[in-house]
Amino acid sequence: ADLTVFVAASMGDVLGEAADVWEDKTGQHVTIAPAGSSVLARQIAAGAPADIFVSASPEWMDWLDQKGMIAPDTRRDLAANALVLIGHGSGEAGDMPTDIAALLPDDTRLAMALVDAVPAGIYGKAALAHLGQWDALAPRVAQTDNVRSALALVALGEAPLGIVYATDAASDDRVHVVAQFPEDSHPPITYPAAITADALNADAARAFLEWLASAEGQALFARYGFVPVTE
Amino acid sequence: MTLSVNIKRRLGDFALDVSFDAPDGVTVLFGRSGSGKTSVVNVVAGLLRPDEGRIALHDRVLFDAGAGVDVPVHKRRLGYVFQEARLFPHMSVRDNLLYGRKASGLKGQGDLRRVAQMLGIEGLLDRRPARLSGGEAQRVAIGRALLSEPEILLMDEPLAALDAPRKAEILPYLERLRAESGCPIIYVSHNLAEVARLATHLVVLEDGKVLKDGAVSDLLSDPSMVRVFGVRDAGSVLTAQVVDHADDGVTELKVSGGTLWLPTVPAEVGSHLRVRILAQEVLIAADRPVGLSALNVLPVTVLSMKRGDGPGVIVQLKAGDDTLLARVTRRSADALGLHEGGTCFAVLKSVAVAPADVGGGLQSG
Amino acid sequence: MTLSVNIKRRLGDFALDVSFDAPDGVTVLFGRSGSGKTSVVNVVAGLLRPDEGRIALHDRVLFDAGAGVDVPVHKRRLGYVFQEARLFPHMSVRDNLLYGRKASGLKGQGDLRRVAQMLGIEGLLDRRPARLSGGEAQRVAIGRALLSEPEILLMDEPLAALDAPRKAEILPYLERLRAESGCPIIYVSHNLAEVARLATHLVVLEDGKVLKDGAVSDLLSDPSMVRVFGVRDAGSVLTAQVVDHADDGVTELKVSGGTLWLPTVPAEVGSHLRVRILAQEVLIAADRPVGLSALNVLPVTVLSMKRGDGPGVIVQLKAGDDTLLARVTRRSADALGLHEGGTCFAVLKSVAVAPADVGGGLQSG
Amino acid sequence: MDYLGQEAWQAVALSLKVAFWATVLSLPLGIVTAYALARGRFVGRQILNGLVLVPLIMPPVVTGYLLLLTFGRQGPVGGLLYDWFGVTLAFRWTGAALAAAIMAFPLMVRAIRLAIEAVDPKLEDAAATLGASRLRVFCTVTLPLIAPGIIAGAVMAFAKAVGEFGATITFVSNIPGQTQTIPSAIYAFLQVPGGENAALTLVVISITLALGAVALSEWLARRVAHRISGK
Amino acid sequence: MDYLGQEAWQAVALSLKVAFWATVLSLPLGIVTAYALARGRFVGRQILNGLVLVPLIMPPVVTGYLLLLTFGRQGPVGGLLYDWFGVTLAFRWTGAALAAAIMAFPLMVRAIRLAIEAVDPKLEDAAATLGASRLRVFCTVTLPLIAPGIIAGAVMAFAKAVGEFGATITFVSNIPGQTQTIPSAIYAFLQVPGGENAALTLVVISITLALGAVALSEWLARRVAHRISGK
Ligand SMILES: Nc1ncnc2c1ncn2[C@@H]1O[C@H](COP(=O)(O)OP(=O)(O)OP(=O)(O)O)[C@@H](O)[C@H]1O
Ligand SMILES: Nc1ncnc2c1ncn2[C@@H]1O[C@H](COP(=O)(O)OP(=O)(O)OP(=O)(O)O)[C@@H](O)[C@H]1O
Ligand code: MOO
Ligand SMILES: [Mg+2]
Ligand SMILES: [Mg+2]
Repeated sequence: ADLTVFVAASMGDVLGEAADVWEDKTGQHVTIAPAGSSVLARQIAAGAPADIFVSASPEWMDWLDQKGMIAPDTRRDLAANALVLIGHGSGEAGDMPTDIAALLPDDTRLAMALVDAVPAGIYGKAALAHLGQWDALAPRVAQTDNVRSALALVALGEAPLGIVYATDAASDDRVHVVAQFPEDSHPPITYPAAITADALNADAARAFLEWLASAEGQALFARYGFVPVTE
Repeated sequence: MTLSVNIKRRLGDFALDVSFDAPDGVTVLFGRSGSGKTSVVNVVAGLLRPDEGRIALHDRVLFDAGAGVDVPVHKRRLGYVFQEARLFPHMSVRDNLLYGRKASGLKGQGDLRRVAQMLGIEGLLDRRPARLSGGEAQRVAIGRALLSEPEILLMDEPLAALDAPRKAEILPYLERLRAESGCPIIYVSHNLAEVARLATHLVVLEDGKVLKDGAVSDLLSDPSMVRVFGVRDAGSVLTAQVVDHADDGVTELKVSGGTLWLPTVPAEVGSHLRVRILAQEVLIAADRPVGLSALNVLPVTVLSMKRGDGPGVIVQLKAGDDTLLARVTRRSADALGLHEGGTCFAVLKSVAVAPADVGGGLQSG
Repeated sequence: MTLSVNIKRRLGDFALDVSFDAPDGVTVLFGRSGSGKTSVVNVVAGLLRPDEGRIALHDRVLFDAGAGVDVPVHKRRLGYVFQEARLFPHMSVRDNLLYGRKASGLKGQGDLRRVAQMLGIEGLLDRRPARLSGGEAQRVAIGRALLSEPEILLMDEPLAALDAPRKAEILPYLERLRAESGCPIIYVSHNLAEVARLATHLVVLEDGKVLKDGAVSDLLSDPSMVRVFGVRDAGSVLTAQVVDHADDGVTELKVSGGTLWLPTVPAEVGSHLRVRILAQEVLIAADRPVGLSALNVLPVTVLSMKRGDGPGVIVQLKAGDDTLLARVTRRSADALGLHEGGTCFAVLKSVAVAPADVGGGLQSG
Repeated sequence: MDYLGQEAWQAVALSLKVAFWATVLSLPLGIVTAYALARGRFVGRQILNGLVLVPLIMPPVVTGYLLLLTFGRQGPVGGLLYDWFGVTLAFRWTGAALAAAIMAFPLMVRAIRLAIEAVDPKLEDAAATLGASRLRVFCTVTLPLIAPGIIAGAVMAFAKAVGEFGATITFVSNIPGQTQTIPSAIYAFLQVPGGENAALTLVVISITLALGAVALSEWLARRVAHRISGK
Repeated sequence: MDYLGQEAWQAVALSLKVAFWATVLSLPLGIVTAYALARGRFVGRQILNGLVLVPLIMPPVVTGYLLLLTFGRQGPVGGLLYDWFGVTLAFRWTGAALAAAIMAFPLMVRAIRLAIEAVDPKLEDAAATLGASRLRVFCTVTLPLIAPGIIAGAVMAFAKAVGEFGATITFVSNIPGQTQTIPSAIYAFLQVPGGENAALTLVVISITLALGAVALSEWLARRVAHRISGK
């Protein structure tokens, strides 16, 4: 039978290509259903016909795990990402500014995903706090419902600066990376995947996950800008 | 079948409090604008709920506040010609006409063709109401009510918007209906020619109350009602029998007080008719006149004389068993030496009893 | 100020093609239901656009297809009483009445009190239209049009829904209006008593065309028009002058053919009046009659005799300069030996010229 | 438009199907509700009135969650539906239709209600005097007279159903070929780098579709109005 | 409800402000548009008709994005507004009101249009014969007669404005106290595990608010209808 993969929207395209490759390889059809991690998690809790869940943050995977909706011992990180400060237009990457607020002209804002709700925002807030800049920047943040909207604000020039994933920054040439946040400034940005407890096709799911974690799979993630994970 | 109405209802400052019986045939509601005619009709139809009282058609109770009976409008089996046409704008004239038949589960088109012809709307059957003239719409509304074959027919000034020739075409149909259907017809009208011709029973409303009700012939020849009907329209209604149709186009009629000659009346010899004689069309002569273009002279006795507001005198005359009203000036009354109990002659031009006033035979009342 | 109408317009199968002049005073549009009366009025109002033609009020062109002139409705300065009341449901009666004044920038309430009183709606001023009776609504609509002080007044069967006493109260007001305003009034009516009383000019429509138009007195005494007006309503209109008010409540009037005595007429000595004499209220006598309750006898000459459909004969009589119509049976005509050119006497009951038929003085026509 | 790919075209077809059935199936209930609100005199009328508006007031995502909680396989209604009839709504196109119908319901009801309130009760009275029962009066007089309002309501509902996103993706997820409607597909394209063009194309397609429906309905409404006025 | 915190209450106050102004300010344009669509005979009527419906059809996020492109500081209109009047919409509550107004516009226009179409032109003709210009006829006859439709349209718009989320957050982001409306707050709560209770409380509050508005409007509408019918 077909495999259905519920995947965090930001990973939709990588997994879309992976599914095509996998089908060519094995004849196994894989359906990719992208949406927000919170939505997907709740749907799986409500009995959604997903075989695999790929989350954009560990929290929702934990949440499902606590509910017993994850097949034991199937959870693994598929990829990692880096967090970057971006600016409108072109420019050179450099060191992380020590006073980002000073780089924001009056009456302009720093675009981020929701800082208490959406993973990219949560990581960004943690990183800024780690750098001791959060208090100064908090009143200057424009929060968006997802990280792509934050990217759009910077791309359009509505916000001069923003915080997004490295994968996002690479995708839009209207923005440039100002600096990458140090890896230790925020919790590791990983994309955990697992087979659901109700998976109809657990064996095929397991094989697909294995392949995604293999060198071939990881090379694909790398091509989309993700950081491969090595276990 | 008699319709008994006995109800009360408040409408703002206006209080309706009426009680009357409408026997078979046509009961006319008469009264000034705002006297409550439409309200009474709406109460009978079930569109206006009385505060108290009872309405019954023979033994079928339509409304009884005490017993908690209130038959819904669509089960009252009535036909209602509203004061405004109220046609269904989205249906053709034909569908408007047949609506009641379909709604009451009647088969076929009934009298559609005959009714349409009588109303002069055969050519309009496929038209929408928005494209009708005022009078055409009103005629369709009449047809719509007639074709539903109701047990009570309610007509609120149905002919007010129509011209005289059209009225003259519709009235005989209504007369036939009255004669054939045996259903009570409640008919609102300001037009005394219509009243005299159609009504068997008359209910005069004033300010929400019944001022007087009774048989048309009694009320119209009641001198005290002249105030209500107006001097110009006061008159009496007599029952006459057709005796003969003469060659020169004159019909001989017998009334209790003598013989009348009228321009040919389309009725069989032996049949009974109603004729209306307006007070102002009656002349009084001391002696039987000669050399006058009036064929009808009846010997009469003066019953009473009543002075009106103006210079006129309403003279009530007895002609056989019937009562005639005549209106003359005081000057004439004096010149002729009229006095109660005196005898004289009532002169009426034969043509003064116009065809439009010759109604079908009286069934009752 | 004369209103000239000369237009064509198609409405489905119906073709309107009329041309007439309406002088100062009242021009009545007369015709059967569906003959195009409302359409003509709508064209004058600007609510129905003619396909071709021209409409002008004196030198003010309202519409001219050729010149591309089409004055918008609200600039035509007219008052229109519609066949249905069309009151504004969200305004009180008072606001309805004053709407036209506000819209045309007129100051104050104008004749509000007088008009409301005349129409018997003083007590309804704070009511909403939904709570009015049919006749009450129509009266408010009349008031609304009158109070806007229009330059042309269009009235489509304004009195059809009203009772006779109410009509009798409104008609004198309209007469005064006609006398005072000097604006053309276009008046649709089926009621010949109204026509005779109000109209100076008459336009008879048949199937969208003008069958005949002219002065009322000419048309009503034209034997060939009896077919149109109906036998019962045919008659002539005479101009009379008040000579004296006698003590016993009789007014003496001079007409060209002699003297008439009428129940007191509320008009000053010396003023001119219009009186209507129905054909069927005229008796013909070979010799001057005696001992009869009819005060009015005029010596006349027979102008023409016209047989109708029935057994009646329409006799056209010359009384002085005026023409009278009389309707007698063939039998009577023969008995009296009537022939063209012969002389005889026209007898009319004084009361036959009813108060409702006595109109204000003629201005013109 | 090859770059749209098969999945996008599936989304277009699915959106049409979903919007059509959402509109058609909710119409009878919409008419009944509108009639009850316009003419009914029952306790709870105000409550019903408010209830109908709720989907308009709540963020669509919340509506979607409530649907998931109620009609999901684990939900009270969804469970019964499955046990008794074997019907599943969650994660099916039928569920998408349900979500769209609920979101569109307030619009439909209000349009129809306004039309009903504009019908002159005197005409209904006239029909009753001719022997027509309340139901017959409704079917033969009220219904034809409110046809323009029904058409207007249906168009609003259809347009809304084509555009509905939040409730749909939350209730039935975003499974290509099964529950991925045009808006979900647009969302998926917008979440991944470089998807803007495809998203834009889909936006244009959905506007075209809905405008087609609007034009059709206007034409229908004109014909109906024409028939009613007889002009 | 202490756990809601000050920010949530700010969101409630802001939502009311945004919905109120969105409704009030768009009403005149809504009436004019509805009148043009109902009675106008101009080329482009069909196009205007479709245009008005567009916000209903497009996913809200797309509408928000287009607003950003147009009314952002860098956008053609937004730039002019800023240069000429010093007005900024992006990241301001005024922008939220604009987004809400645009999303609610189709509902408002349709309700008012239906009401206008139900007005008997014969009454307008009657007013014209009494000397009233077209504008005066509209103000004194049409407008009072469509008052119930206007109220209905305003309520729909208000309810929609209270619930609008996608376009708002995309256009003006989520800045607590400035642009964070109730739906944004609800969304944020729903994104994190365990946020359901807070979200639910806000849902209840927003429904209560909107139903209050509905009740008020129904009462108003009844009074108006009462005045019109004079019953
Ligand atoms: N829109 C239309 N399409 C087709 N025929 C029409 C239209 N409007 C009116 N008519 C027809 O035109 C004729 C004249 O109508 P009009 O309303 O002017 O008559 P009327 O003389 O006022 O009649 P009534 O006394 O009955 O009011 C009628 O036969 C009517 O059926
Ligand atoms: N809803 C209402 N509230 C207050 N008064 C009302 C209401 N409906 C009718 N009336 C009043 O009741 C009286 C009777 O009205 P009705 O319509 O029965 O009169 P009518 O005799 O039919 O008059 P017309 O000949 O003018 O049609 C009128 O004075 C009218 O103003
Ligand atoms: O990829 Mo996410 O869960 O939409 O941030
Ligand atoms: Mg009445
Ligand atoms: Mg007419």
